[in-house]
Amino acid sequence: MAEITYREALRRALREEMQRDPTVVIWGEDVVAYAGGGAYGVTAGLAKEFPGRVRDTPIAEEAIVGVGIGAAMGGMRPVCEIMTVNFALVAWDQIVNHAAKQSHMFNGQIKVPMVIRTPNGHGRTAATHSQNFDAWFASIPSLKVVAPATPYDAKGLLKSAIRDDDPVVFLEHLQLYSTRGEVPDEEYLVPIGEADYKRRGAHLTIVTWGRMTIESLKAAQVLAQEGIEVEIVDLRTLRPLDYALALESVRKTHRVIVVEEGWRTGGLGAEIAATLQEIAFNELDAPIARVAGLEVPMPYAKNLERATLPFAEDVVAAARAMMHNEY
Amino acid sequence: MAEITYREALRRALREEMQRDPTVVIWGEDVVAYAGGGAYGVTAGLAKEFPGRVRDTPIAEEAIVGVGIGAAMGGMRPVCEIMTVNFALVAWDQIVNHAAKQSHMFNGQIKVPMVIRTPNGHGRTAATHSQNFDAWFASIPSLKVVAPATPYDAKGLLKSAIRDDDPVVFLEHLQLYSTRGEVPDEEYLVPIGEADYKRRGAHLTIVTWGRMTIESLKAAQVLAQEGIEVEIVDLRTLRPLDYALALESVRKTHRVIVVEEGWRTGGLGAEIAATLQEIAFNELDAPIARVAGLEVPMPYAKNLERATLPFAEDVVAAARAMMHNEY
Amino acid sequence: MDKDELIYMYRQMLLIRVFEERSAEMYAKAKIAGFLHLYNGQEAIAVGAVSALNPDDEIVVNYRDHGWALARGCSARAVMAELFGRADGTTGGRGGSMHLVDVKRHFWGGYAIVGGHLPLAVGLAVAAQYLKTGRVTLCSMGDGSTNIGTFHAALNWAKLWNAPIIFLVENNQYAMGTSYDVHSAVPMLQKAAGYNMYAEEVDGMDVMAVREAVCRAAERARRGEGPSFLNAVTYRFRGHSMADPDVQRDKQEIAAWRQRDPIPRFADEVLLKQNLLTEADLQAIRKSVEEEVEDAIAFADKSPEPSLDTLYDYIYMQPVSNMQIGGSLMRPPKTIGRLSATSNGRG
Amino acid sequence: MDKDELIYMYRQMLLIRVFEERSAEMYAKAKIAGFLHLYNGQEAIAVGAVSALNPDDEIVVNYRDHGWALARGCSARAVMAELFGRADGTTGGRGGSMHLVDVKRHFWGGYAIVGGHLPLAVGLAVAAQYLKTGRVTLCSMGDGSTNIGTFHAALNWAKLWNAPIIFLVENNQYAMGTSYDVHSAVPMLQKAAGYNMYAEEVDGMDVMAVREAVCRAAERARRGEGPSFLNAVTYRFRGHSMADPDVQRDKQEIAAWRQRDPIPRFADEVLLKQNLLTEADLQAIRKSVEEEVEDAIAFADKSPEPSLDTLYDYIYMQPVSNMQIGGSLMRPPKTIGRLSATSNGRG
Ligand SMILES: Cc1ncc(C[n+]2csc(CCOP(=O)(O)OP(=O)(O)O)c2C)c(N)n1
Ligand SMILES: Cc1ncc(C[n+]2csc(CCOP(=O)(O)OP(=O)(O)O)c2C)c(N)n1
Ligand SMILES: [Mg+2]
Ligand SMILES: [Mg+2]
Repeated sequence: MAEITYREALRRALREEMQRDPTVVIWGEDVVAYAGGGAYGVTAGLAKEFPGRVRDTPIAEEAIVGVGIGAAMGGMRPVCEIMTVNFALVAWDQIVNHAAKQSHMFNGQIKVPMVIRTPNGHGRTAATHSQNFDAWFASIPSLKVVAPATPYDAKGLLKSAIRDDDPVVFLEHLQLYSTRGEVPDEEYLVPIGEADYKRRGAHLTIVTWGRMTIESLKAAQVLAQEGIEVEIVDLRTLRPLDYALALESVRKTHRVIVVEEGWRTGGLGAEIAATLQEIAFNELDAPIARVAGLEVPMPYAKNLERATLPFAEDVVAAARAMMHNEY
Repeated sequence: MAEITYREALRRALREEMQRDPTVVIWGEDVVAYAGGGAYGVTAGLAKEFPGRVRDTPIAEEAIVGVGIGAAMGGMRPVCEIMTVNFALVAWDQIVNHAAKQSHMFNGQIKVPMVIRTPNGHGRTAATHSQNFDAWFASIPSLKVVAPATPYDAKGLLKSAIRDDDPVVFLEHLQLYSTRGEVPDEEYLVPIGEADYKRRGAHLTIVTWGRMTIESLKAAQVLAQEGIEVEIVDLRTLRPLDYALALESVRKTHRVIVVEEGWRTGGLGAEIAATLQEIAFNELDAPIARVAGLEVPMPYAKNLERATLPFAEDVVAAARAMMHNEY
Repeated sequence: MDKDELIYMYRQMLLIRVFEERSAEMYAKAKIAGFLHLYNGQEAIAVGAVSALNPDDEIVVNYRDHGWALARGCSARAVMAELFGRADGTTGGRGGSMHLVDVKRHFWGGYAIVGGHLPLAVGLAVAAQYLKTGRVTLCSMGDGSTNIGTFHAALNWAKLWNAPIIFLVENNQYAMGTSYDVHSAVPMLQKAAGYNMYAEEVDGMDVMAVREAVCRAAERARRGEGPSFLNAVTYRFRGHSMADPDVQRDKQEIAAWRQRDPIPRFADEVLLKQNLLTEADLQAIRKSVEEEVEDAIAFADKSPEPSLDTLYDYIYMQPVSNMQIGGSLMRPPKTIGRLSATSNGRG
Repeated sequence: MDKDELIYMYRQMLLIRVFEERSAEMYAKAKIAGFLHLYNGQEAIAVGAVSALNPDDEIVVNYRDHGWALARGCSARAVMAELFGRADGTTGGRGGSMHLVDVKRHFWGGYAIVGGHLPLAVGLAVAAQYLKTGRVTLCSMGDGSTNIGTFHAALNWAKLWNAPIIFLVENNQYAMGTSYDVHSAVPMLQKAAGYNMYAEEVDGMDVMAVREAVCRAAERARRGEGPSFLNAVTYRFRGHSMADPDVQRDKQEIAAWRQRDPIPRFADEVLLKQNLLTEADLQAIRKSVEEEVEDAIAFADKSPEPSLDTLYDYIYMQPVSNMQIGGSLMRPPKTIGRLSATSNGRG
């Protein structure tokens, strides 16, 4: 078992699935040309290895997604890369009204086995380039949405996504690409729709996903030194949401914080909090708290960006407040 | 004080504001030509009354919104009509990355005093034409979002929206256009950002907006006969959300149902439930319940459509369940 | 051309016409609801185009799709049952009038977001190219649909990748109430120039002309010469949809176009002129068509509503094991309140 | 033309060049973060275009906007402070490199969603038309931005409404690593044909040629002759942004284009040739430019970070009274946990 980066894990998943199935192709802006393969290097080398199957497209996200849908209808398994999630808004109608409508509206006659890979993330790139739409994706019926936090999950989920017969939005993260983790040499899949404990603990449940899983793990270390043992439920799949682990954990800890990167109002944290309080009302010793991004278009300035985004320190503060009954 | 339709109330607001301010214009698909003015008749007659100020546009929602933004930057107050909210997805990038970014990102140098009018609604129009994105709009920082339920609110809010210096998404409703209500002859405004009690009652708080306000009022009549007195908080503005009335009411009734038309997962009901349980945890005698649409692309068939959408009967059932502690 | 094929084409056009007239009546009777965009006047386009294509060529169209479904061979029964929203419809009543489909017949459906289906059609064409199926994709659209962004993104892509596709504009000169000159900056054919795409204008009221133009375009595509753009000039004889009072268009303009009705014209200029049929034969065809539509209505009326139990079918083609947990995603219709996984009453 | 104006244009181009080279150094020193798209090689376009316009004509550009801001007269101090993310920047550090703006100077900003600013520019032009201000709008974009939907929607609309606008393509032949022939189906000028739009190709390495072409287009617009499309052929001397290793482009190609550097070319072919300046004058200009940029860096370095208290300023231009209720929308930075309006402890 080797330690590899999240980026490399994704690339291996792509390579293995392309070897396995000749209908798998990769289309997107600069997936071939730029800096050896992909704005963030995920597809590096694949164009050479699979001639004709990795193609640079025009900048036209509506067509990257739309042509992908059509090709999937026609028997291919396209993996379409949207350079960052911000540009998915250009393709929003194609995602909501087309990718996600086909199978149900046409009563099972059409399937759309495509993957839309796109990274969340930020990094001093300002308001239009530092957004998080996880909650919007996760609210669209008939879509599957995954957001792996570790190289292991990234590889296993991307392989599952490519083999899946439904459209899968695959949310990566700029800040995770270079993180490292153990990934088996032998083949494995991580099933879509299953949450995962990333840490066990008795005092407090954190429900989270993506980058905030990593931040929550950091927070848990700090909290452990203060005697607060946090349990971390990494959702991994955002639609359909797997509440089983979260419920199990809540019944044990009776306290929940939902941690997410995006804007608080209308975030997926709201959905999780609303559902957990409804199902497990009598289990709760405290209101469910949320840690989330502040609700501004992201500023470029270092201090303002930092103030806007949630980090481990915010999780620590929220956990302390909750354990000390300061809710 | 005359009884007029919601449609007529909107038209009067448009007419009055166009008379008042020559920079107010109306642009949209078929706002002039179709059936005398507008796919749903809201702009009927205005093109004749205000020559050159009401214009039919190409079918290109990205440009209807984008050109509107630019014109607003340049000193006009365009009221842009998107024929139904479903087509707003074509303009999604313009709404999220442009309309809503200008004032903050450019540090107050640019303002965008535009209104995007668009109806929610359904009526056997199937999956791509029967959607509700209230929660998405309401989660966008720097946008104002209103959704009036009555002719009175429709007129007063539209006038406020047109005079507002920020981009306002104005959510109308196909099923409300022909409903009637009292509207004063003299001028008035309804301020953006203020919720309204549409009914007072001691047993149960319903937080809702738009068409579901009307359904909730119907439900309240039925419930009153069973001795259940419902208090109805009509949010009217969806961003920024005014929680004052809801909190006041919860402190009185200790029970809350959030009622909305759209998909449950990621609905605005989730945000409201999550926030209320956080703020008023110890006030609640029952978990906050949600009545919402079922999570499928809307089917055309009458029975399936009916089964998917929430109506008064669903509110009644939820209220009964809550009052009889069947949560 | 084969006599039987010509007669078949005539019959198909007439079937569409009669089907649409009867659909309008059914709408008035509230058997059909929602939108209903009739194809009257444009029959020559669908019938001519389909007759030019192979049965396994791909077809993608917009919401004005009854004519296309019938031309492609879907039964009047299945189409009418769909308009009625019944279990025996082409999507079991889910899609309704705007979303007819028959993938077995390579008819990939009607789409209702203007311009939204164009990239999908390019994708189907690219798949045919990649998978070397030899199939051509035909994508029809209205004149009003040529101004939206996806039109540009799709046509540029198709030309760039040399996709085997035919973009067929059913140019009835109006987008709802908005006339061509109010929505478009240039003559239709000039739009193709922006993509250096092979383009032809064709009389959309002449079924043989449409057939021939589509034949030429399909051959080009099959020879690897890439996409084509056809501007079929036509007119719809009725309003945009059944909701349209049609007050905008000039009455004389409508009357003038009705003179060019593609159905009697084909009968006169081809079938009768070449003595392929007699007036009596035409009467017999009309009678059989009327019977077919009558039967379709009776069939649709008897077809059951879809079962509520099917509501969540095909939400996913590949279901996920624990979708019910949390209860949110697949709540049974009209069941509210108590969730399956509730608390153990600790409070 | 006035000698001083020619010298000013030269100085502006050089200012941009030196500013960009020094910005690159500041990026390497981590004084600047995020994306940084340099303008090296394209200076003749911004400087030529701005010199052709009135001070109150509207300008809208993409993220490669340093050159435009400087050409339009924004101070190097304000621009550098913005790149540093400081309070004295053009947006007080909020927008950063991609979103420079100066509305007083009718510079409406840099935009970072490819093609997204085109409809906005059309709207500004339509407003000028409606309000009869006589202003022309100039909208620049990259070659790669001509394939996205908004390009089409905007150009069709501009032509249809006869808007006083100039679409200026800064055709540096690459979109990030993707070359023109891989992203576009036709030669650039042919794209204008799809809108029947007046179009010209211009040498983007020749500041006078750009100036003249923009003059002609602006005059057309002012005469009410509507939109124009200019294809300014150019090249960027560096990678797409500071993150780009620039491995894709051919080294010889880069070297060949560097031979056509617009700045020495303008010095040689105009200023020196016409004896408007001596080599010594040129040296003096360079020195003054270097000092100006040095000063800008010192200024930016001293400028404070924006105050955290300003985080929510201009969220709304017209604030709403009760935004704080519920506490969700305007939480103070880094304050989590207890909300202002909590329970009364009944439980
Ligand atoms: C993106 C989008 N915007 C608006 C509509 C509403 N709409 C439906 S059909 C139509 C007119 C389309 O005209 P055209 O393309 O000429 O087709 P025709 O109906 O004439 O066949 C409009 C505006 C829509 N369905 N999708
Ligand atoms: C809608 C959208 N898609 C993708 C991107 C990422 N992106 C930023 S610049 C760029 C290339 C643009 O090339 P071009 O228009 O030629 O301008 P240039 O950078 O060459 O000046 C891309 C793909 C984006 N910003 N917006
Ligand atoms: Mg039309
Ligand atoms: Mg370029």
